[in-house]
Amino acid sequence: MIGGVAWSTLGDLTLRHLYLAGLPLLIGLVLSVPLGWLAARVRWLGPPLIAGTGLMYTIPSLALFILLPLVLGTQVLSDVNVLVAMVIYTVALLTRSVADGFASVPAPVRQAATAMGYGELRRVGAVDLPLAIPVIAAGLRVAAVSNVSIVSIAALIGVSQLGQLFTDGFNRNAMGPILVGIVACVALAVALDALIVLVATLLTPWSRRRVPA
Amino acid sequence: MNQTVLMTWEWLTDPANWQGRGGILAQSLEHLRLSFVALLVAALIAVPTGLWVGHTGRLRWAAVNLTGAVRAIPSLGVLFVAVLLLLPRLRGELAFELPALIVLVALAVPPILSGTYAGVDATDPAARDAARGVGMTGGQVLRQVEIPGALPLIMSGLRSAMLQIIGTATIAAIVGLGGLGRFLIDGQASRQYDQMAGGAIAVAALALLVDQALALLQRVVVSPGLSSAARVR
Amino acid sequence: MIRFEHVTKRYPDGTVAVDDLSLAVPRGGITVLVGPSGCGKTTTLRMVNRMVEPTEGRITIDDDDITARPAAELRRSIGYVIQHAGLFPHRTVLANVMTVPRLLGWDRPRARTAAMEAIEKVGLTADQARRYPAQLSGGQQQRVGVARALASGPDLVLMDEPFSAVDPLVRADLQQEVRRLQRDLGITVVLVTHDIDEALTLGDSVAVMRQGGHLAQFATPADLLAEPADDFVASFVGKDRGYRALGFADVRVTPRAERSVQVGEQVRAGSGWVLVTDGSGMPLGWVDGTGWGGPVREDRLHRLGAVASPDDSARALLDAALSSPSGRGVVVADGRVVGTVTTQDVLGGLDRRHSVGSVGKDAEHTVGSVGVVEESGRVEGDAP
Amino acid sequence: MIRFEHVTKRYPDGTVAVDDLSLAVPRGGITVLVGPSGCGKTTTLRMVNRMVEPTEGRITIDDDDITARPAAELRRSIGYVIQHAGLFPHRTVLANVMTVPRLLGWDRPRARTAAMEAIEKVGLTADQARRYPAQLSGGQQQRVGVARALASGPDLVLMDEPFSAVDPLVRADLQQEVRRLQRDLGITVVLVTHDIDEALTLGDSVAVMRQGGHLAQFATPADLLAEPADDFVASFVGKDRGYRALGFADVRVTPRAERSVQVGEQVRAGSGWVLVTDGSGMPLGWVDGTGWGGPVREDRLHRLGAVASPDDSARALLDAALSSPSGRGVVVADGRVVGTVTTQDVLGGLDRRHSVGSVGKDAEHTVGSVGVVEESGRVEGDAP
Amino acid sequence: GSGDDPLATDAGSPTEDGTATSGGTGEGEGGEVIVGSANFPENVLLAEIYAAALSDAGVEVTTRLNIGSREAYMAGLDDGSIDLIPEYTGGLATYLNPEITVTSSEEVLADAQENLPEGLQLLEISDAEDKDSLVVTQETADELGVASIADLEPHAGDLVLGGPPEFESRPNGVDGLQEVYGLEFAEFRSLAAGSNLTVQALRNGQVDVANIFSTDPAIEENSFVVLEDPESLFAAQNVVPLISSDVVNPAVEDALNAVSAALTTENLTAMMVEVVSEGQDPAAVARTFVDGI
Ligand SMILES: Nc1ncnc2c1ncn2[C@@H]1O[C@H](COP(=O)(O)OP(=O)(O)OP(=O)(O)O)[C@@H](O)[C@H]1O
Ligand SMILES: Nc1ncnc2c1ncn2[C@@H]1O[C@H](COP(=O)(O)OP(=O)(O)OP(=O)(O)O)[C@@H](O)[C@H]1O
Ligand SMILES: [Mg+2]
Ligand SMILES: [Mg+2]
Repeated sequence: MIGGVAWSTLGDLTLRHLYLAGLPLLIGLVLSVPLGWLAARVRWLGPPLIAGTGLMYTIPSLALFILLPLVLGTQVLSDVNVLVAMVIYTVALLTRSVADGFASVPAPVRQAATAMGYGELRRVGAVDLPLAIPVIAAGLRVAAVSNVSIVSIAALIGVSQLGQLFTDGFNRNAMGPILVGIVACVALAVALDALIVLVATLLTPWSRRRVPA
Repeated sequence: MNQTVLMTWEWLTDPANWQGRGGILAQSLEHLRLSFVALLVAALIAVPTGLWVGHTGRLRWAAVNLTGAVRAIPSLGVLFVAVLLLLPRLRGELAFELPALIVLVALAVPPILSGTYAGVDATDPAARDAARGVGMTGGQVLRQVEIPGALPLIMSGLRSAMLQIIGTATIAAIVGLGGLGRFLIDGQASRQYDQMAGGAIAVAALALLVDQALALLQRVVVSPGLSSAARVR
Repeated sequence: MIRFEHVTKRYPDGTVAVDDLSLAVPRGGITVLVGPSGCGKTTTLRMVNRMVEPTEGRITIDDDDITARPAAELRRSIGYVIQHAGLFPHRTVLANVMTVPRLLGWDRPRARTAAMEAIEKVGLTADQARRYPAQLSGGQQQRVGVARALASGPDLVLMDEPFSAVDPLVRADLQQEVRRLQRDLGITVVLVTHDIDEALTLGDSVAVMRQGGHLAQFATPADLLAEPADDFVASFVGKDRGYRALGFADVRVTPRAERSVQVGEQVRAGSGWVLVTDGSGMPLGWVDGTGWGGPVREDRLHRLGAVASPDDSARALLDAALSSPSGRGVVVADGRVVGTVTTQDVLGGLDRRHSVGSVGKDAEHTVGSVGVVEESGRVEGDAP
Repeated sequence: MIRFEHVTKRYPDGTVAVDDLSLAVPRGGITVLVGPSGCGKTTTLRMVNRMVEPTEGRITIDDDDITARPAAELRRSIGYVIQHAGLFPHRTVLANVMTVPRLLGWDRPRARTAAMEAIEKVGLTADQARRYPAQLSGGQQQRVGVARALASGPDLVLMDEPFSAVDPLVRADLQQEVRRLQRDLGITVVLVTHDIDEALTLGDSVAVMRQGGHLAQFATPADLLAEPADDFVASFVGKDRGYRALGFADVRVTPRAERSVQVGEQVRAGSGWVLVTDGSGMPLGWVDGTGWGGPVREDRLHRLGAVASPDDSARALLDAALSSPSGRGVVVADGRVVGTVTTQDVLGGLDRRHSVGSVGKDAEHTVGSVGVVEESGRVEGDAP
Repeated sequence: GSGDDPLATDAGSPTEDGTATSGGTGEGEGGEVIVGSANFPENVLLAEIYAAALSDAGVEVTTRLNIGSREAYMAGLDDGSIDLIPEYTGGLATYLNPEITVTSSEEVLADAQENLPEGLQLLEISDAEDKDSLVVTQETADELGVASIADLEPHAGDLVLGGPPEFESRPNGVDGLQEVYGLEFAEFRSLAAGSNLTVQALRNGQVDVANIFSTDPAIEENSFVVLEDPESLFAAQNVVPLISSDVVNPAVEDALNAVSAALTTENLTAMMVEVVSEGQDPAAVARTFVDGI
């Protein structure tokens, strides 16, 4: 027990939280890459696409959680609602980052690749995307932290995760569970953040040692 | 689903829902009031801190990591902690409003802070060097070069903070405050989807409106020399 | 080899970057496109590998229209080097250089072998091949860029201001390297620069372009200096035109024998400037024996001035004479003094053919040392 | 005016950027600090306005220790121009230039007037004064940087590679502009560059620095070319040293009278190269009358070659002769031909004084045209 | 099914959760029962009790707690998100039939049973009663001299009523108060974060009259005065399992009926003190209770 919360409960809730915040992060990333690429690539499409996806971020999460079943035809208590909502927020945040990431690829490098005989798609995969990783990772970090925070609101609609400790603690006038929940949320966010940093570092070995030997 | 859209449209276009004490207009104003107070308080905390960090380059590491951690704090949890702590200690409206403000300020500080120090950072090093070189004191460099140079990023920090505030201010309704969140919370409790969807749309629209207003403000306060449009010769 | 036929490029915003260009770039050797900023050099170069598509006109390589093949395929057959090298920062040097061979579908070992060869050719080590570009100096990066362009053994290499981002000493090195590679491999190089000195140093033939994408003159460096087609070319070629043209003139001047002393030996007062050498005949400096006499001490030495070798150009010989305190330029072969030349010797050597001014003209047949300049001189083009 | 006394700068990380530097920068004229990248030029310059504080030693301006005044006050009294100008992007050109006057507490109208004057001085218009820096070209921005440094009328202006970011043609313009301003205003300019040509073109005296913050030589450009202090300076000064030294040598050569014809007039075959002028005596070109005769037509004209004026340096006169197809360089005064010179004439003119090689030495007293070089030549310093 | 969900854990652990997407859990899983609860502590406790009892009976159980208001969890029952929830007869009856007029336990039960949607059924009701109530602080009661809801009539215009948001729109909420007692409060303050918020708001004076449950231990703790309901606006509220017919089988029925038989208002109130006032884990309290049946 910690702060009136059983360790096993805390563990379960943390796993649930991770699942609800993390899976959408991955799906969102996969969706944002083509969207961001389009935004960076097609000049006239860029601003409306980024503004449009950004707009989705202004929809209050509580409303999205509750209204999605009407749109999707899912069960009202289904995790899918939360997952889809979080995917939407992830895409809203990440599309701009991905576009910025692609824009950050030095033009000479892109031109050199083209001049070497890469086709467009092949070049995106072999050159543009790897080079955009640092910027995309930065966006992903913000999205991860924000997801962890937003998911806890789903406690208000009975989808259990760490946020449940807030409602539970509050109802019972007990500060313990709420604080445990907050700490667990922050810890989870920090861990996710560190994981992203780690993966990004592993994926970009070239940016590690700059000093000529 | 089609029906929900229709009902939402009807709810939104029904003049009765716009007027009166609990109407969309009144709640929008209340929402704005709370949001602007939060933004102001957050700016008062974050802008000076960010300027200091950016100008001196000190505690940069702390600022970066702290803002990251603060971003991770869940709003709902903070709200409940604040309510539990403050409700018994405060009287009247403030007992509800202060917890909500704490949440919103905590939410708004990181983007404003990082916008501010990144802005100061982004000041052309050559311009900063030249400023010292022509004999400006530290304070003059800050006021005459770094702050004007940082304004675009400070403004975008404020804008992104405001977007988040307006979206999150809806949870103030949980503790009984007004604002557009009322439509969400009350709509949820009574399963009135038209009201909920209408409320959500109103919040998004309000966020956009305020963002546009801030964009306008940005255009006024930021020197035209700094906007990329000026680059066209 | 590459033929531009009435090629025009108009960008979507209406800018005419290249205007009715007709030009035949000879096979072999280095052809340089030079001109002020924005005159359309890059555009011209990039039309060759279809990075830019012409609005009008036709470009052929070895009489094949370049649009006959898919662009990506065409590009794989042409080397391309740009400023800052445009290396892939996320790949090691070796992987960078392996790019084109892999794109051509070569298997890994073969691509690797070819890449390692190219890396050695440009003077980099196997250790450096394992590094990332950021771990190399600017000059080394530029070498990698060259290696990458050469790895698959293309006949034709395009270079867009490849040396303009490196410092002057490194640049001189790289220029020599490119010159050597071009000779050794027998490839054709088309190089863009805005630096007329670079153009004159490197080019077997030089196309001077003018604002608006016009070809102002296409000629050998010697011709450009001796006979600029118009005021624009004359002013672009810059001052000291006459002097620089001497760089393309070789004169047969027989150095006069020069008496020399060694450190410690006596010089008589009134003997004028006396050359001092070491035991092996290597020149050390001059002593001024005009109003002074005595044993030669190190601290009495005046600097040598520039030193020339017997088969240097008139420019180097003249400079040796001009920079020598005695007025006699030291000529050295294999590190030993073979004699001295005066300015009169050098200029007289030139005067024997017509006149100094036409040096460039007469020297024409001795220029373009490698690669037959198929169609140099003024060609069909829009030069006046 | 500025005196460095055993000044050393060691950065916190241990780098010794300037090592025991002693140097006296003369009042008036342009003193150039030149040297390879990282040799400590910028550090040296910035110690003058206390942007960098020396670790050891003392710096005085007009015998006042610079640490006697608050740094900001000192800086307001010294103009400062840097690469890329370092303009304040959020302020109009006018506001940028008004910066120092305002810092000095001048009222707005006075600051404005001073700024507008400075803006005009550097050749910008009132219209451009209203723009933001981003709306100007690189060269114009650099002019604004100069105007900003001049606005409050300082005696001393420091410039750190002010021209290295602009293209060669603009750079030549700006160099002339700075030269003119320095003369007109009688100010002292200390300029940092890594370009030896710029140093030789602009400097009344040149301090060559070497890696590790050592002063290698402090001398006039002519001396640097004629008598480099050591191998480092000799190689840094670069090739064509002898030829370039001619630029600082003035010779009295009397041009020989040259027969000229006008377009339409007859040239007899066998008359050799004949100069063609227009009615007013302005030279148009040469016709080759060696194997041809007949009426001169425009299309028979060969280009003139470089044209010199009677009081040009030996370098210009020699180049005129070298670049002329006839071997006779055209000398023009007030737009009219006054005669021609041959290479022999020019070099002979030099030979009359000692020898060609010592031109620089002899010419010493004729150099440093403006501003009395108080302490030029080799000064107390750490040159070997 | 939940088998694919890596995060679904075995029955028995108190707050674990089922799968996200299981549609109609009963059929696929051979008797797995998802127990839901509304978002107030007593209901959570009851759900835990049901879960513990079912688990003892060998039924596979998962819980989904704090779903929200009745409006919310009824939708969940309807679409199969949950199978079972602790209900209250009166509230359910009023929800199903806003026009209801009867108030006694039996009549209410009968009415509710009659209007139940297809596929849902009520098992045996317990003696434990917990109804909506209006409470005021002792000071307010003394000052205004009120003991029953009807006494509020002259003062309502000056008073702020607080309660969960759904109270505002329910027939036996704000509307009922107006219709039955003619009460027109100055303001209704909608307090969505659970009854504790309402209690705190009442105690602290942000609201003057509060809608809380009669079993709430806070009433005793704070010496709140429960106003009488002479017109029986708030119907009888016996705790009863509301269950999806799909998952009903003898084992389930027996286990839940046993719980209903053991539950009384007294032991429920006592357990609520443990949970709310003493801050004990509802699951643990439920376990102790079920073990004692
Ligand atoms: N994509 C483009 N769209 C519109 N105009 C262009 C484009 N690329 C180049 N230009 C214009 O075409 C002209 C020629 O450009 P190009 O890059 O070929 O010149 P350049 O000689 O290589 O110049 P530089 O020395 O500056 O590299 C310039 O005026 C340039 O502004
Ligand atoms: N702030 C600093 N901290 C540590 N080392 C420095 C600092 N500034 C300069 N240096 C080092 O001091 C040396 C001299 O630097 P300085 O900038 O004066 O050279 P420079 O001659 O102006 O070079 P450049 O031509 O590249 O501008 C260099 O080795 C440089 O790396
Ligand atoms: Mg170019
Ligand atoms: Mg420097």
